[in-house]
Amino acid sequence: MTIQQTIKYDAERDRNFPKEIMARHGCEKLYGCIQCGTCSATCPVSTYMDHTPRQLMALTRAGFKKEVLSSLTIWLCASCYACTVDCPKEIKITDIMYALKRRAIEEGVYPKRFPIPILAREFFKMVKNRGRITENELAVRMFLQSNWFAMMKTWRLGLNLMRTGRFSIKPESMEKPEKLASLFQGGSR
Amino acid sequence: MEAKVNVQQSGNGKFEPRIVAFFCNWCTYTAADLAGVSRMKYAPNVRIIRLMCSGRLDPQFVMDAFAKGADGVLIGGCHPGDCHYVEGNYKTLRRMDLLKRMLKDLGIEEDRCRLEWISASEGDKVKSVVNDIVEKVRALGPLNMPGKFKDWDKEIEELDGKVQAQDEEQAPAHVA
Amino acid sequence: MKFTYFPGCSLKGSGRAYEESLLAVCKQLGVELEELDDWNCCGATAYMAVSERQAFGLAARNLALAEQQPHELIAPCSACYMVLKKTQKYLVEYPQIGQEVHDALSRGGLKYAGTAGVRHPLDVLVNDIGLDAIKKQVKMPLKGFKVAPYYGCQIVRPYADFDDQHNPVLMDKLFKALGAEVVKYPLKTRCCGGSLTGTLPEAGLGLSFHILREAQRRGANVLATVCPLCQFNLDAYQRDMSNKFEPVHMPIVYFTQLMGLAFGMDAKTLGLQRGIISIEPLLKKQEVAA
Amino acid sequence: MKEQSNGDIRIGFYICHCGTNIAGVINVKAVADYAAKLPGVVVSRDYKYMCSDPGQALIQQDIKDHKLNRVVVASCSPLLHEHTFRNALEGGGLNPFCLQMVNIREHDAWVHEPGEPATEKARALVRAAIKRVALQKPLEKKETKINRDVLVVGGGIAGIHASLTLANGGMTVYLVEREATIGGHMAKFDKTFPTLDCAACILTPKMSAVGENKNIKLWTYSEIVKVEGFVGNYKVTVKRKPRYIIEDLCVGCMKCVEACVYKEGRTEDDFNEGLSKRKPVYMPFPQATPPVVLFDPEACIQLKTGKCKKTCVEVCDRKAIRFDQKEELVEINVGTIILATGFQTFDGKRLPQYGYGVHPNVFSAMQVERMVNASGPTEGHIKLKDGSQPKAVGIIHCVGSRDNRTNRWCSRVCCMYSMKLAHLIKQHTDAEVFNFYIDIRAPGKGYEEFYERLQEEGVHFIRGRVAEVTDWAARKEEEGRLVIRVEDTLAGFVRRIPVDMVVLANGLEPQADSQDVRRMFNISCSTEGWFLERHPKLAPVNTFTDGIFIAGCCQGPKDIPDTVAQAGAAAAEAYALINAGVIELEPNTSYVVADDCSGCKTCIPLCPYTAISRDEVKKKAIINEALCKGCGVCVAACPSGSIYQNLFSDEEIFSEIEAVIG
Repeated sequence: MTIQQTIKYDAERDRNFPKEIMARHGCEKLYGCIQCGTCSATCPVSTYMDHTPRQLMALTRAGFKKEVLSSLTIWLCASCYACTVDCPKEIKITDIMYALKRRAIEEGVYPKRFPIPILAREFFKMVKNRGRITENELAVRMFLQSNWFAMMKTWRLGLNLMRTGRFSIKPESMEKPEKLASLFQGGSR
Repeated sequence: MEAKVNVQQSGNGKFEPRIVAFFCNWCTYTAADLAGVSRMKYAPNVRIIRLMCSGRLDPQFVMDAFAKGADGVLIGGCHPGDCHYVEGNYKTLRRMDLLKRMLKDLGIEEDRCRLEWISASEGDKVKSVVNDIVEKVRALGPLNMPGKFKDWDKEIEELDGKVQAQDEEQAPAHVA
Repeated sequence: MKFTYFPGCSLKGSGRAYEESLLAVCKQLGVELEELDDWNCCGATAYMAVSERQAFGLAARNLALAEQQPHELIAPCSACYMVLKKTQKYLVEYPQIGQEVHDALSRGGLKYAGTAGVRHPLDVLVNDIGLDAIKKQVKMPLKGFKVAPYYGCQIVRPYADFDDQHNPVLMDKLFKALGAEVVKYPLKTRCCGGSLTGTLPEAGLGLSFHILREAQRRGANVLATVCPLCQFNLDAYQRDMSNKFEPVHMPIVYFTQLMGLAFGMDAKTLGLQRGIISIEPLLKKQEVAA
Repeated sequence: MKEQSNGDIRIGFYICHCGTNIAGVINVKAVADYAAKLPGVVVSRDYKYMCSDPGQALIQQDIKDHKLNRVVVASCSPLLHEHTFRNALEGGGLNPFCLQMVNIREHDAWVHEPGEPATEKARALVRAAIKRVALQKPLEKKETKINRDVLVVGGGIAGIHASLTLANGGMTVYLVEREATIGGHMAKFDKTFPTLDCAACILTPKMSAVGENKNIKLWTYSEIVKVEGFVGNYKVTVKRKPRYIIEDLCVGCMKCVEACVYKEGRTEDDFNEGLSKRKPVYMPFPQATPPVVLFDPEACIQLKTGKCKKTCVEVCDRKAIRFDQKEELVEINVGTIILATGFQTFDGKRLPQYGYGVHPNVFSAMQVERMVNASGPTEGHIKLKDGSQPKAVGIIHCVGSRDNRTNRWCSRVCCMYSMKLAHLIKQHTDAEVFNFYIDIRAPGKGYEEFYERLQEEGVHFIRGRVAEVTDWAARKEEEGRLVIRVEDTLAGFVRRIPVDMVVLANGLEPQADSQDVRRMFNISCSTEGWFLERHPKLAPVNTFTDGIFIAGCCQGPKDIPDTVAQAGAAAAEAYALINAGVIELEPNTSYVVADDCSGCKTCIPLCPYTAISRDEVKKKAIINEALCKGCGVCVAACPSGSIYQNLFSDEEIFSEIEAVIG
């Protein structure tokens, strides 16, 4: 087996990163974190994360931007808000996760072929074009770009949905999606 | 040294309101001390005058402050029920209504004179209240009563002048 | 009583049984629902990950449309409900984003004041209509129904204000009123996995599985939800869960479907045939009892 | 007025650097130069520390050399050092009230950024003080006699210690306790950290000492309902609730309790934190002081219906039982008051995720204290609700502490008492014990050593705030047990730990009625409800009201050693006042200039101390300066302007107003 050294040098730190994140809505209290781990323990998916939410707070606060933005953690957050309602320092961790997701997309550092950011992007596109979501179509698009093999395995699910009439044949849409145009002006943030 | 009537300006030429504060010794003055001990930063425009109780506040003090050139007046006392002297602050409250009406008649905006209950533990409230009144008064601009008085005096002198003139016209008729 | 109805995408898709049963039950209780004209996707959780301002904008547009109606807005999908509430809150708390959204909307000829009341049907039916009025409608008490009340995440936290965040009870009360037995259920508010079940089955399935197995262990024979995504995750993947972990088998219904059943409506009107795990066996029990 | 006009006003001005506290923000030299040019100023100096001896000597020297008759000191708040400088003036042979202080530290340097605006403000304040001081007149010192009797409110360890200290010094002490016995929370403990000596062994001797001390009038089951007067002469009304027993007759033989028609207790016993039941007639606990029983009107049949066999009366050979006893109001006069009203513990139900009140085997720390106590409900055995012994116990720290959603503060004792309980539980049951903590706070003599000892005993310390206590099992070994879900933050992953018993280390809170109490005694209170000390460092047991002192947890969470230390300090402060016999009062009282008084009587109803009366012969108002507290309400109200207030006369204030703006 090979051994590898882990040590962080101060040069790897982005001093502005924490300030940048705290400037986003809902992220103000990041510096108040006391590292108690309530967020990690209330989080239903923390057990699947590469860094627990608490660790992510510490990394963000310390300015280890690369580690944070390339972490799976931010994409695993299911937005159930359990951490946010229980944090003893009233840190809105869910909002911080959103801010980090957006930052990761801006920087284009999110894991490639990883379904969740793809879902987010496809969702984004579909809403822009039709103003509404057609779930099954969304799923198909996501699978095609992430792991088409996985989709093969969901054929049964597809059948079930059709059998129970829950599979939308015609795409769901607003009559005039262009009405949303004004919302999409001025770039995304 | 005579009271300057010119409007106080800060370095950047921005109007800097002058605000006189009357704080009761037991609650609000102590709260202001606490704000200091806690190193809270607030606008330097307020000059605090200590009274033992807000009940000591004679409405004349407020009028005088405006007359001498204050742009705003802040009065601080203990919360109702907490007065160190049992009920001095209720007396203040009652006088305040009267005072407010007088100021209105004089054309002095309501925001220029303010009564606040601030307890000894509320240093942060001192900070927010001071900053708030400073901003409100800044927005209203200079009051400059001394200036106004000067103008009024001038009018009156002119008036007197006219009256005298008339008297003199009529005077000769009676001679001889 | 009348409300403006915001279905959201799911209730037009995989969750249409929710819409069917909600409309039927409300009709029965004299609650009029008028679908919000020209509504758009609320933005859900995915959109916020791409653009905050646009996400708030999408939600705000629906609120702006709703304001033109004299009634409160009713949003059955947990995600829609939470997003709409959050939007109202944030546009006030953060004037800057509020202004941006306001401008974006007015460019599209809409005005947003933030005055529209946003309600969840569970709140409306239990608190406004009231359990007594509901009891009056019960023709076929849910004998033999052992219900696990599953609230999920986003209708109790963080912006909902009609029930306890850690131990909500409205559904418990409701089902007792419908003559069902309610099992003591500690996973009431635990996340079902949300979109993870589709995107990362290895993570999502586990979450849904525990929710089902615990309900099973506690003797429940049906699990009731308030959210189309919860319903979908818990209903559609039971086969995969059984293969991956232990066998689980339980019909997953919307609370409105249970109300409908108790009101004596027939399964089809309530969209019960849309459940991938069939509820038939349980319905038989009820008929026997009645 | 006259005094102002003549030129013999000679003012000395002194501005203090206070190290860099003031000089770092305000240009003190500039202010000193400015002051030197102001009318009446003959010397103007700046100095590093005016309050130091050399600083004071400087003033005294100038008084001699320059024949100063007025002094202005620009430094910190008068509430802090006015006394110091008044003494300095007196030492220099000047009347102490010819001093005016300018608060340029708390009200200027500490609240503004360095620079011209701060300095400009200092100039304005100094200008005002110098203009005003010229008008100040020499005044007589005012004194009042101190009544030697002391009231101590609260019979916990703080109240007990303060009372004994004073009583042993020969003072008469009224110790008033709301409960039926003294002892407070400490009486419920088994052992005390970190020494593990038994609480009863160190407390009960003090309790009985109180009971026996001739100088202590012990009134339990009593509450203060009214406080009037002021330092040296407080008039206090005490409500004595009926216990339906003549205290002096009862010897605590407990025969009545045995004879009660209730064979079994039916009321939750709050002394045992609800872990046992008591009868309608009961003694809170065996060593209760006074050792007297009482009846619970809610439970006693005779008191509820008047239809009881009264078996208790039959057996009482002391004839001490009185069902017709009524509550009575007693008035006492004291010179000083010590408040030791203690705290309440956080209610675990407020954090539903921990399942207190839902899962039977989730206990509060106080309940476990009672359990491990040999005289407690389980005779010192740690038992689960089903009577069995736990094999694993989880102790959750910081319940209702360090949490912005409940209480922000650290309760200071929970870490230590949790470790104490961990030790005792291990000792009694040999169970595996887990401590879940955010940070271990052991900042006391022998505390860190105790922590070390616990670690050596094999108690687990897991750094993480518990998210939930639940009874759903993810795995076989969890079934039928309580599961604690927590992130082991040091190991870096989430853990599920099955235990049989959970202990909530509930934090400390102000008493629910602390706001009413502090109103009654006219003292201040932090927003959370802790009584406010006069100065956090220099006057920790004084309040802003002279003659009223605070001790123990009513001022903030603290452990027994700190509480006892504070109680001693409060006693010493009271003793100092009493021993002086008199206290100097501010001479800022008001007086009427009879010639100008129209006798309109406006002022009379305004005075809260009824110090103003009317001389019916001369038809003039007169102020009794002994009663006047110097609020100045009458001065402001007098239509003829015939009432003046020492140190706060109208012209003094007007001059201040003019100069502060000009």
